[in-house]
Amino acid sequence: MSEEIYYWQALNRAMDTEMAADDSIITLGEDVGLYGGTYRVTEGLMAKYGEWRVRDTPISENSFTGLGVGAAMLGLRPVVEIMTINFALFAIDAIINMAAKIPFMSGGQFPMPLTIRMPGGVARQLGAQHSQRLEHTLMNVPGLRMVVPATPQDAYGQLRQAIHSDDPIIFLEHELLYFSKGVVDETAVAPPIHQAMLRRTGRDMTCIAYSQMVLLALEAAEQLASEGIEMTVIDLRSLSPIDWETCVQSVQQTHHCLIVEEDCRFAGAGAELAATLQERCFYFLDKPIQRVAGLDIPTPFNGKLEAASIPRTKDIIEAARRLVSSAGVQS
Amino acid sequence: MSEEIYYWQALNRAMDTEMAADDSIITLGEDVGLYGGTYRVTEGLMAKYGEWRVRDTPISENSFTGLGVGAAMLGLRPVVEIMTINFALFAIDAIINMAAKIPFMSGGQFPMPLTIRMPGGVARQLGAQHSQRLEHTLMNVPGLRMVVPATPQDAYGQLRQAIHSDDPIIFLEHELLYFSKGVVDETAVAPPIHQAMLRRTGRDMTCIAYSQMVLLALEAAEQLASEGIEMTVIDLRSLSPIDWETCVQSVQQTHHCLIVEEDCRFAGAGAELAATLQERCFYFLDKPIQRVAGLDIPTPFNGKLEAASIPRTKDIIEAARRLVSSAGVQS
Amino acid sequence: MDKWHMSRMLRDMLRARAFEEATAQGYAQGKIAGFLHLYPGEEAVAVGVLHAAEPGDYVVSTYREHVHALVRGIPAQEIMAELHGKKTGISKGMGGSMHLFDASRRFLGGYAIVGETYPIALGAAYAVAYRRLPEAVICFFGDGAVNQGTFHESLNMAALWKLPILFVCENNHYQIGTEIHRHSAITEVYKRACGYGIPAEKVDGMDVLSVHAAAQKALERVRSGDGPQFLELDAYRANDPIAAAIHEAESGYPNPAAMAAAGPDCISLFSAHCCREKHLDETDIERMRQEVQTEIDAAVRFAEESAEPDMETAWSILHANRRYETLMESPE
Amino acid sequence: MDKWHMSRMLRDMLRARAFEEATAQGYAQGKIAGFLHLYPGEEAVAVGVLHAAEPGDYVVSTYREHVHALVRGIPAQEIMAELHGKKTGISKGMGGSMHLFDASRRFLGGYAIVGETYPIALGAAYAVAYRRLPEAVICFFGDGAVNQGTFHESLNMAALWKLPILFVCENNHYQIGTEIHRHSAITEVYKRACGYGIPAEKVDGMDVLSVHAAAQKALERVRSGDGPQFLELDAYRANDPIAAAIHEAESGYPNPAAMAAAGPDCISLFSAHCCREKHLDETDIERMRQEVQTEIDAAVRFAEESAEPDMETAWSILHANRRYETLMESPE
Ligand SMILES: Cc1ncc(C[n+]2csc(CCOP(=O)(O)OP(=O)(O)O)c2C)c(N)n1
Ligand SMILES: Cc1ncc(C[n+]2csc(CCOP(=O)(O)OP(=O)(O)O)c2C)c(N)n1
Ligand SMILES: [Mg+2]
Ligand SMILES: [Mg+2]
Repeated sequence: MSEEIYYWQALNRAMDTEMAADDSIITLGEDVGLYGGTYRVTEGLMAKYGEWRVRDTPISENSFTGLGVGAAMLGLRPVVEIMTINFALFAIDAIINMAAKIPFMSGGQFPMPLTIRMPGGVARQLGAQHSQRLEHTLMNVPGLRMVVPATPQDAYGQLRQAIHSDDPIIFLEHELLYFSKGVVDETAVAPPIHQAMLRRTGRDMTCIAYSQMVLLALEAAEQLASEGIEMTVIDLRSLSPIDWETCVQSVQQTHHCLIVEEDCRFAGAGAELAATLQERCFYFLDKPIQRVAGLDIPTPFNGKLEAASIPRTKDIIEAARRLVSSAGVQS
Repeated sequence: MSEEIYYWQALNRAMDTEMAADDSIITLGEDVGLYGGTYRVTEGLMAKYGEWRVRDTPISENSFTGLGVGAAMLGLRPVVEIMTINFALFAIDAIINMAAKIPFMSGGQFPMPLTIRMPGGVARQLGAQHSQRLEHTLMNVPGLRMVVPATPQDAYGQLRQAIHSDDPIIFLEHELLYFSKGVVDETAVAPPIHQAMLRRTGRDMTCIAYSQMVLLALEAAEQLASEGIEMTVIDLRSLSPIDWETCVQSVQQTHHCLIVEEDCRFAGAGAELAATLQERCFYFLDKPIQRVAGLDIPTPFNGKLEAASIPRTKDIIEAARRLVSSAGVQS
Repeated sequence: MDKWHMSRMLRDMLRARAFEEATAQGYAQGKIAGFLHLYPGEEAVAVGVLHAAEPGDYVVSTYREHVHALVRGIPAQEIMAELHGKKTGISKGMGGSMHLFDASRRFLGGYAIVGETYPIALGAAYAVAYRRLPEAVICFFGDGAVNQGTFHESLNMAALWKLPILFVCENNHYQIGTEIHRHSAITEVYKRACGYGIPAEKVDGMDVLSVHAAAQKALERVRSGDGPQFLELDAYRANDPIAAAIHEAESGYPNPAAMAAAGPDCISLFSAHCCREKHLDETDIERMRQEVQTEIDAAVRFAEESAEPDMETAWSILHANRRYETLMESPE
Repeated sequence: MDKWHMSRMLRDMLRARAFEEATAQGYAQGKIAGFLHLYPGEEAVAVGVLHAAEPGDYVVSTYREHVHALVRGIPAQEIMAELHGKKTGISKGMGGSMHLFDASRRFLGGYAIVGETYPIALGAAYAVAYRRLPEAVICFFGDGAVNQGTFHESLNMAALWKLPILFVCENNHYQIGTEIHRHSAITEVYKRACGYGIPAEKVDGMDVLSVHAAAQKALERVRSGDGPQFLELDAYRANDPIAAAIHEAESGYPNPAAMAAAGPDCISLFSAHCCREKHLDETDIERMRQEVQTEIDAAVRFAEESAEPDMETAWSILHANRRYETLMESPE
């Protein structure tokens, strides 16, 4: 049952499994059909399910995302693919003011079984306009939920769960993850969709990360372990809601917390993590919570500058060393 | 020279003064011309400066905001009015991906002397779609700056400064402030545009607020003073960049910090404040930094629920009392 | 059209007018708050179009939707209670004037952000077309709303996939204070449909019978798979003293007195027609007026006497859809 | 058109092709990274339109803009250096392939988000019209881009205020992998302009002379205050072995072999024309080819040998506009 496959393949299988089981599931977006999806996620689905269930759209992000909202009101379970999160800036009204608010404004009359899939983050030299991270924006929207799978297994499990949910869910992928590999057991019972996972436990400090940054955090943890620093790595898996219990428990044990995010630091996703955790773990913390985050600069095109504008494994390692070193502690 | 006027009048005078001095300043938006602006800010300007400088637009937020961007590239200094921040969701691509990034992506060739004015926040029973707060979203955009005047004097001074700036600036007003009154001295030298101001000083705790919430914080401070709790109130005046020095200095003196924001708490503007201040003031804090913020719920239409969904003066007072009380301190 | 239908239509027009008059009054008394967008003068549009609709059809509307909701069949008291923010309102007091929804009557909502009705209608029609049902989606919008980008995007997709949508433009010539020739390069709105190959027609929106006939024809085409259709209904704010006073309340709109030149009010027009054709006489109409006033008065009482929702209700509505889901804790 | 002009146009077409071939090579060698959108096959469009432009005109383009930039006069080496992310690039290595800008040549940028070119052009044209200058703004976009809402919004405003814009649709029949009849309800793109009353014309985009003539006529109208004009240029990706190989690299696009049916390549067409008319002969053309190749080779060397920018440069660019402003500390 378990097999090593790509992240995109895991998503593709989740789509296929769900679509085979329920004909109210449709998917739409630019090039999801004939061409099979920019990152191959919808490969083969149009041939199997026809063009009404797998719909290639014009470049009209606001309206085709809104189409998903309207179709969900009639009981379909649309999976809208926005080619990349950068284009979601055009669809932000449909997401924030329609999908997230209709269930509430209608007094609960209209559930919103809508999944919006899109990759976010900095890929490789796509320039400032194509390097958007938008998680902080979508976290701040009550009524919306957001998951951020880092592994093929989670991609598979969480996509199936998202499709089953009657709430609108942002399913945030990452361009650099599509071609990462991992074992996927399709028969495994998936953990609850918003539960965080301890990917590694270590007594000295807690590192909280999500999506692509989890891989870097784990790499850093290896290296740190060889230096004698034992770092717990929490993969959030979900940014809205956040599984605070898992985070709080760990930080209360390790007394040190490092947050790693690709989002720009200023008002990024990590800000909420730090703000709430300092509140809930204040008396357990030996040092202030630290953030390793993207620089507050539009992403430079030049490859070296681009790489330096978001966290690298070495940035995590250095921050971790500083955090657990005895230097710098006052009073 | 000093005169008590409405907030909207202060904005109107700032516009008039600047437009009279520099014919590269234009303003545009829905009903800014003939009708004089939804909140009267552009009253009288069309008659004085003509329709090319004061332009009524169709309901096309994305493109008329983008128009401002293009015109700024040719050296005009457009002041775009978006009728309310709720409609800025349509213009978010023009703001985030165009205005904020063009100066950088062009290697500095194109300055962006663009001001985008709009009121945000919860007014009175306008329903969930018309109660957007978007500050966190715009804070996270490098290349963009954002000011949040709370008084007529600041409205006057900061609008003039924003128009003079060659960076794109979000000028965030508040629907409930337009008809607040205050003394405006047009000849006074304005403090630097992003400088925070101590509106009141007190030894016991620091309250940081912005826009409409400053008025509530000051009201709370009065009441608290009568109970013997002396609260410093910092009016941020700017959300991007944030004047950290002013905040840090105060918190290091009072050892207690309360942040008040109308934004939804989860991933709101206050998260960044708490995250950075815990980092910079950790060893000075007696208690965790607290946030008083909007509830994480779409704004209910019902008036009482609406009022309860955002901070009220009494919420600030209660949070302040809890913060400075000796109870609850562990270890 | 027979007498029975005519009198039903006239009754709905009178109900609509009485409802909005009561609304304006409640607003003046401070019992209704928020933005209030009223309909007097345009009743022939809602009544003409919605009397041509089937129960299986879907309706999508804007913030100016009280009358669409009423004519669609939502009880006046549930709309009025919603306007008062009460728990008995159709949206439990969470939506308000600009956000009326009714799942059972296929009323897909009032939307306060100009331009949102198109994608909602598009999605509903997509679902209908996918299921091959003989249902239509009616999408209302104003003349100012056609300049929003979603208009263009949605009309293109609707035409491309031949979706069952009737696009209905209520052209009252104003976008708040901006007259149509100052917001649109082309003031004959129906011509906008040419860019998508959508059949379009301009109809006198003050004449309920013309509206009804045009809507019926267009809806038949929509239901029989001919793809989207487009109607521009030329309408005016009421040339009627009470309606005029109502509109005065709504800031920014042109002085209704100036609108007088536009011609007689749609209700007087239709009443006169019914009398001329001897379907009804003045007494019948007066009786109708009294009946609908009784209904609306009761609705206002109901709204005023209803309880307000509490915060727990609000939270439970927000989380209603999570009922069967495990979000974080593993099931034991 | 005289011999001199013809040969300048042919030379620019050859430069363009050579430039993109070199770009594709650099990409294959891993020296250029990111998304790369190439132009071979469509040279007649850029050359025809931009040779009709004046130095005072403004140009707004998309992510497929290398050739627009080159023909507009930005030195090949500065474009190539930008594609390599070097400090000597036209945008100092901060923009890259999809974001070429040149203030001095009034090149208002390449935009990577489909639909952004319209509002930029709108704003530039607004500034020109306000200042009553006899300048035009040329706005390029693809056939897929016409379905973005900004198209509609911007065309309406451009027509409403009679702004000096030449809208140029490069119709290559594809939006990545989606053919035009699958993304647009109306496949004759120029007909989209009818909804705004903008004069529009469809021209053979493979014939540089027709393009040039049409653009010249349209630009004259634009500059003389007739308001916006619209050109649809029917073009195809190159039916040319090297160009074909280049397009293979760009994922998602149709197999160029399938495009062969579209007819001969625009460069062969124009070369043949020049020879037939005896403006040039094969030897002239071969010499030209060698000259432009020398230029492009030098550009590649320049790019490869240039230094990379550092982070300090990046920060200083970000803050360049704050030079004269006091942000926080009061001046002493
Ligand atoms: C996106 C957006 N922009 C602006 C507004 C503010 N607004 C409310 S109604 C209105 C005018 C709409 O005019 P029209 O579509 O003609 O409808 P009418 O009100 O005349 O029925 C405007 C601009 C809004 N609600 N949404
Ligand atoms: C808003 C937006 N959506 C999607 C994309 C991804 N994308 C890049 S090019 C392209 C196709 C554009 O087609 P067309 O306008 O015909 O131009 P062409 O590439 O054929 O020259 C798409 C969908 C984008 N860049 N921006
Ligand atoms: Mg109107
Ligand atoms: Mg194309």
